[in-house]
Amino acid sequence: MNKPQPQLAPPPIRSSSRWNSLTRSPHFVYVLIAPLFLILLAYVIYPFFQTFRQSLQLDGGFSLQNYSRFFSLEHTANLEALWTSVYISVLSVITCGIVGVAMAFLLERYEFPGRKLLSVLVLVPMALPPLIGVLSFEFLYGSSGIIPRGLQHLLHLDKPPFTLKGIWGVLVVHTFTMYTYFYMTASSAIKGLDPSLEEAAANLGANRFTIWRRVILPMLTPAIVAASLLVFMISMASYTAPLIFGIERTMTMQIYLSRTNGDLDMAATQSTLLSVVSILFLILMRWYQGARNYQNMSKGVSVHRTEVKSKAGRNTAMVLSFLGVLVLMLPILVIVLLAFSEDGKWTTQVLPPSYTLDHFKDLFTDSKTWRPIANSFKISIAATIGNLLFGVAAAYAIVRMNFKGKTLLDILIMLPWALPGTVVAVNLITAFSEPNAFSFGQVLIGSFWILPLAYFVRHLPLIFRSTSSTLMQTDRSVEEAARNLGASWWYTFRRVVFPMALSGILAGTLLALVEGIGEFVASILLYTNKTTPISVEIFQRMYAFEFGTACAYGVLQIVMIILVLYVSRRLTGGNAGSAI
Amino acid sequence: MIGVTLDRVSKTFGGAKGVEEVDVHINPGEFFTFLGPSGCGKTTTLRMIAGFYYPSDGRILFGEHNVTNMPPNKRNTGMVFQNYALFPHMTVFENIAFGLQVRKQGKAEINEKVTRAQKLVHLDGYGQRRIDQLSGGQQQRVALARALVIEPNILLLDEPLSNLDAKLREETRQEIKRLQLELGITTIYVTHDQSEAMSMSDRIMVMKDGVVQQIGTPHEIYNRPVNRFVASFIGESNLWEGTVERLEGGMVDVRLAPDLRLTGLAKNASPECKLAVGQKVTLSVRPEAVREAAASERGEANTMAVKVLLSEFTGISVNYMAQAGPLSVKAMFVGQGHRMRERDEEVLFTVAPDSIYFLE
Amino acid sequence: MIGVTLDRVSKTFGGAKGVEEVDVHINPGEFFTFLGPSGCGKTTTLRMIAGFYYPSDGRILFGEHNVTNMPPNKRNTGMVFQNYALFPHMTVFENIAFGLQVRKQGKAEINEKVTRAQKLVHLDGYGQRRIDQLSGGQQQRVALARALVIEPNILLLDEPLSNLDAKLREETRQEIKRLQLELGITTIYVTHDQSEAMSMSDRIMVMKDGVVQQIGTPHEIYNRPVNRFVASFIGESNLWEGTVERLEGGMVDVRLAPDLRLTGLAKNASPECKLAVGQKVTLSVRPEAVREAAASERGEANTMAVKVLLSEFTGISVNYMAQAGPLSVKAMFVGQGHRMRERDEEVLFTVAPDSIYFLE
Amino acid sequence: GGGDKEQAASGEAGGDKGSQKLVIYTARDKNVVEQILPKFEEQNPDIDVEVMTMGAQQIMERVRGEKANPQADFWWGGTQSSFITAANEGLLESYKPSYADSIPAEYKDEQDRWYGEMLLPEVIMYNSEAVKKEDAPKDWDDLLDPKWKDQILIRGVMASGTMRTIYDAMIYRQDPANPEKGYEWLKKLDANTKEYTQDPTQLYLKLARQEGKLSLWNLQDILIQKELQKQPFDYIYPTSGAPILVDGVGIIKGAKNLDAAKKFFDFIFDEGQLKEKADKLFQIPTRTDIDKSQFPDWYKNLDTKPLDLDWTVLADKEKEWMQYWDENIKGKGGK
Ligand SMILES: Nc1ncnc2c1ncn2[C@@H]1O[C@H](COP(=O)(O)OP(=O)(O)OP(=O)(O)O)[C@@H](O)[C@H]1O
Ligand SMILES: Nc1ncnc2c1ncn2[C@@H]1O[C@H](COP(=O)(O)OP(=O)(O)OP(=O)(O)O)[C@@H](O)[C@H]1O
Ligand SMILES: [Mg+2]
Ligand SMILES: [Mg+2]
Repeated sequence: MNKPQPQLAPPPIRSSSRWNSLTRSPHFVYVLIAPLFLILLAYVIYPFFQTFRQSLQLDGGFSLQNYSRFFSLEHTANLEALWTSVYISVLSVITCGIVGVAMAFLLERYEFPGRKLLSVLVLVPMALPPLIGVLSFEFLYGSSGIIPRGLQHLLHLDKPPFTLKGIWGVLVVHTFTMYTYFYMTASSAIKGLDPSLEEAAANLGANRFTIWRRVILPMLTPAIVAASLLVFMISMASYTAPLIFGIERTMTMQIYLSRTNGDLDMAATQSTLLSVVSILFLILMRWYQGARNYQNMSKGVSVHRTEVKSKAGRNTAMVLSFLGVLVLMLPILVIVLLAFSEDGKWTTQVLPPSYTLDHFKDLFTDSKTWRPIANSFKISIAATIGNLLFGVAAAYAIVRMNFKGKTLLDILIMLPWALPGTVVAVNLITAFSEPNAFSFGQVLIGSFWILPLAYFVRHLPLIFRSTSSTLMQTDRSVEEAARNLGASWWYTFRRVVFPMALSGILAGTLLALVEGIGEFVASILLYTNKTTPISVEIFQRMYAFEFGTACAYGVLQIVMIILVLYVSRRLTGGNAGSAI
Repeated sequence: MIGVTLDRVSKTFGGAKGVEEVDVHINPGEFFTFLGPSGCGKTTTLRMIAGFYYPSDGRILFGEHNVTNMPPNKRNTGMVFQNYALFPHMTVFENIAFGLQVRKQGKAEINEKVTRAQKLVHLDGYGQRRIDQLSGGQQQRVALARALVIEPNILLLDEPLSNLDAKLREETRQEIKRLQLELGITTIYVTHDQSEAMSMSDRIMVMKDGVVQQIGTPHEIYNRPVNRFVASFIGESNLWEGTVERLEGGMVDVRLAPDLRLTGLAKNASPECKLAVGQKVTLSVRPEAVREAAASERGEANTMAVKVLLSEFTGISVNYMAQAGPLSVKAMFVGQGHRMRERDEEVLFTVAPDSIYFLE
Repeated sequence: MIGVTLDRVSKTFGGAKGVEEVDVHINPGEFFTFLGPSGCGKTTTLRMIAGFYYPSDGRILFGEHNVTNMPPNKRNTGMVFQNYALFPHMTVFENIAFGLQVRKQGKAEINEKVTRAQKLVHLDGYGQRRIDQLSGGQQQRVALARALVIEPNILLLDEPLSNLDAKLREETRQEIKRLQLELGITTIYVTHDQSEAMSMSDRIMVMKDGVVQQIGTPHEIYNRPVNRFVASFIGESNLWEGTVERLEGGMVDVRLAPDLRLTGLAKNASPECKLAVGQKVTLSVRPEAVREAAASERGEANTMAVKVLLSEFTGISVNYMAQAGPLSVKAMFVGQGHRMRERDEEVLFTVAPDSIYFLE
Repeated sequence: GGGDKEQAASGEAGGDKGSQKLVIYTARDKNVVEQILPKFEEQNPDIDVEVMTMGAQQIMERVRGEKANPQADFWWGGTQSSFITAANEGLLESYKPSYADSIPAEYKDEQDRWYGEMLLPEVIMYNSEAVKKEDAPKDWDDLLDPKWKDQILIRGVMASGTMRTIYDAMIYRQDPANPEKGYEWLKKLDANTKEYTQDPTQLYLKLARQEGKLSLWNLQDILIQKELQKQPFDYIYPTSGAPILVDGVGIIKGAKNLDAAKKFFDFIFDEGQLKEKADKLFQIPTRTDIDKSQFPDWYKNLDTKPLDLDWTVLADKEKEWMQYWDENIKGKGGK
């Protein structure tokens, strides 16, 4: 296709064939995006349609009665739950946003010794194993937790000075476990930000604060919107954290109750409304984001970032990021502590009184220990590869192509994320327990492939979101330049689009991979003995009250994830594809 | 060699109009320039030729072939973008080599061609620099080298020299011209520099607000503009309004003010201008056509006494803004022979009849 | 009004040098221009003044005040960036209003000022446009308006007009000049357009490879360049080497070729050039100082017969590249009076003694 | 798939022997499974057993989802109410074992779709390090004593079938016809409750760490914690009697290995097994035809006095009562 042309020959124009006239039609784009919709049809619409249909069905007929039951003012539990879920989610978005963006800023904007290490460690809370992870907050901040008890002893108080309870508890847990969405997307956006914009603002007299408020934050909008959507929806679907801190009136709890009571119609209605709220939030965010342009518009490539930085600022950044990372790592450290302490011995003391290596001995002498770890990695990698292909393609389509139905595409991608994991898993079980076209005539249930599929569906938005926010930032004329130089679409994608969006793609990939390694809610409903993932293994050890061993297992998981993070950082040279 | 035809091409952006009914045939191997004020639609037109915008209306042909919907990478055009559009994640070398790599040329060949291109834009030794370590002008030169090195059929240059100094611009201009002649590349050039356009182009298209005003050789455009806009846009021009008083023997007398009458040649009239006694016409006189008259010439035909309002030395010339009764007169004197006048001095100016041009 | 002093300022980037020992005092209210080839360090110097780079060495003073380490937002400078650096997420209006909002001005006042600034750069009605809906030149104008509207103490303009057409550039130039005079703003201007530099500047600093070559008024720089680089960089110049043959009565005879001798005035020599018989010197002659001689003048002093190599019509002038024995001669003829010659024709050129300048 | 090699390597599938398979979903914990399974496999070497451990609710979800193509054969362990729900949804297969008659009617399904395997008396639990046996509350009503304010920890009620049953029983105990009295009682209990914990693990951890001193919990788990995990827990059997829950088993409808499932069914109700489970796992069997004297001491000394409850009323009212509790009582008792 790209053979060198004799210089004086006419341009290499093939006579038009039917194929050519097809590819040149303005509607050809629909052919290109069709595979995306097909995948969504197979793995989102088809499995989830049942839920929505069920919510509208009553005794075989079509009825809105479930909805009127939901909104009836007699029993306000549902409405209260909805309200609680929404406001917890909004608050979570805010707290996660503050922590995530602040950490991204400290670690991206200042160069100081140890920065590289910290920027790996800051991602580690993402690796918090789901079941023991939440417990570690109790051990830290609960009324018998290390910090309240420590303070009590230190200050000789009768009672612990504070304990983590209620909404605050939920917010703390959400913040600690979800800020990484903000951190990841924001740090890749900060890397890609045109430094000359800050210079321009400074030159016009804006101080640091104003620059942040008026230039940097607005320019991070795509990244912040992406993370907000992820955090909002996952908070809406959050189950354990509210439960632990006694906020039981949440949507997820209502769904759980309806399901235990066998009231499946109501559960479907509640699930539908949960996703409707999430989708409304999505539409709101899309509208907000769509009002402005975030593409770097500068002529040429801006010179390297402003070097004028005060020593004091640098040192403050160093101290702050060190403290920040330490605080964020505390829950992890507690798990490590528990993994080394004897079960049942730690009662009224501030710290565990006796330590042991037994839990690790158990693990390392048990030949089956590594099976779940290998399983989790296998499943997660398989799912992440799928997410990568799909997410990048979808992000490219939404940001760069012109077609109708973008919002629909976006909604469909987000849908599985907006629903509680149980609902997703149950839908998949229902859809794939019998052979059908979308499962290539296989029974997926009970096979290895149902788990990667579930992870794929559940983590659909991760790579998609972070990639599209990075793409939104990069100047599309660079792509045009490549095309102009004769590069085919695929070549352009490989040599230009991909490297320039790499930081966002990588952020999403890591999120998806790590989420996959920790996934529990869907796994427990889909695993088989041959495909037991780490999280289920940990659950079973907890279920057998081998708490210390469960923690040791958690530590193993964390170590593996740190290795993944470290290796990925090495492979991409730290600041992968900083486009500017 | 291949020609480019824009067949009544229009482009609108939502409501806003970009360009309207551009209809032009660019000959194979021609050096064709788009000229017009900022925002008149030059880039838009160029981008349609490159294939980044679909025309809202009309067709684009390369030779006989309709390329209106052909994807950009099939067009074999080389473009210098107004904003450069360099690949920020590649070095200078990689940027320039990109198009050659796409064409699957051999490593040695690429190396050699890129090195040559780097030399051409005076960037030898910068191959391994990152793009963000270059000055603005250096970036522009990378963009230029990147487009030239692939030796395309059609070269689209969107203000490719705007950030270069005169010396370098001159050299690069000659280089572009040489390549164009040697390889028979059809070149479409966007510039805001009229003199550049004049000296390089085979033909020029003057646009305004998305509408084509005139297409012609530099001589035609300069000496026979079709309307006031072209006259004033291409170089400086004095535009004076007056009434035809006499029309005789190919000579036209026009009264500009009660005590000021100029005589010109009837053949120097734009096609749209009908000369007739009593008719209002516009006279266009280039500042450099205004000469200083000796004191002895006072009162002679086409001579006027003016008062200097502003004088300015530009190096090669002295420019005046002056007042002759109700008329404001721009004049330009080149060379050493002229004593520079100060504000409020009185001078005698004269205009040769054959340097007066009549517009509607 | 405030002056700017660069006190032996240097800047290196890692190994690469940006600028070296720039030592200059810019007077309060002065219009000062940095001129030099692409990559010579103009932007780097400007960025140090704005506060985006720390000098590797030396100090920067505003008035008496050492600002070397002052953060950029405290400096009250207004800068037009070479790459515009517009805020892509804001509209045209918001971009221009930014500096005023930072200065906490009232809403009505901001509205009024921004509207005025928009008008000034001919963007009235574009207030609500997004930046990505503007043409390149329109973007540049927004950048300009944004810097001008805050009426800073010091205006730093990095090629602010490079993407505008001549008409608009002219107007904008006058507007900048007017603002500068009215408000007494100290203006530092970077341009690659020599004639622009000449016509606007109070003084010009010529740089090359990060080193200052000459600082002086446009006249000085043009007519008394200190070295070959300045002579050839500022406008076109013929640079001929020869040997002094005679030095008498303020007149210098220089032999350029066995059959070619030119006579000039001894006072027209650069400070660094010592005239003495037998000394090798370089003669600098501006193309526009070359005149056509009548046939009758053949053989007279300073007259030479040349063969045309290249002729070019630029609108206001006809330019020649010609050959006189071993010398290549550039000449420029302005105005109607000249008949354009073709390649290989022979012409007689002459150079007035007082337009010959001697360089080392 | 990537799983095939594994199968062969681990030798778990062993399909080539032509042997049977048996897939069990269980909510029993690992100790129980590891206790019983090897024995079953010893007896039935040709049956290849695969056990998947998960929560009762998760079993329910799985079985429901897989209805069209069941993956499991046997459901081992779950509350009476979840078995009733599952049976009503048509998820369970009828199977009448030979000893069916020795199990009282209230501990089994009339259509034989599930059978109670063991009984779980719900009793008062306390931290034996923090509270002396003689100080501990003796009966349900003692829990309302203000001296226990903020000393009671309760496993999250709504999410736990066990807890819901206890709470329903408390209402029923006051007056099944007029729940208001029961609500009053629960309100007072709520006033003394410090916290509702998310899951059993939390409950044990917090109780061990003396965040609270009392709880309500089932006898078997208390004993397991006390004896096997050496936790400082003990129990009081309320004098007025305890609600006794049934933990059941069932065969899944459409089970692919029906024979093996039936074998397993019979196996766990085997007399020897029941004794051993009582011995090692503190289980109280539902079968009434076994001589009590062969059982361990803890069981011999236990007087499993049930509260007098009508389970149909309970099942009927549960949703209404619990919803009321959730909306109007929970967390509001202190005010
Ligand atoms: N970050 C950097 N790292 C290394 N070299 C740099 C860097 N920035 C600029 N330079 C080099 O410093 C020199 C001066 O650059 P500067 O931008 O000041 O040039 P300039 O005079 O503004 O040129 P132009 O007219 O092309 O804009 C150039 O050769 C450039 O390549
Ligand atoms: N995406 C867009 N949406 C709306 N209007 C646009 C868009 N792009 C360009 N325009 C408008 O179309 C007109 C033509 O733009 P174009 O870029 O072709 O101008 P130009 O001739 O290249 O000007 P310049 O010399 O300033 O680069 C301008 O008025 C511009 O504002
Ligand atoms: Mg343009
Ligand atoms: Mg520059």
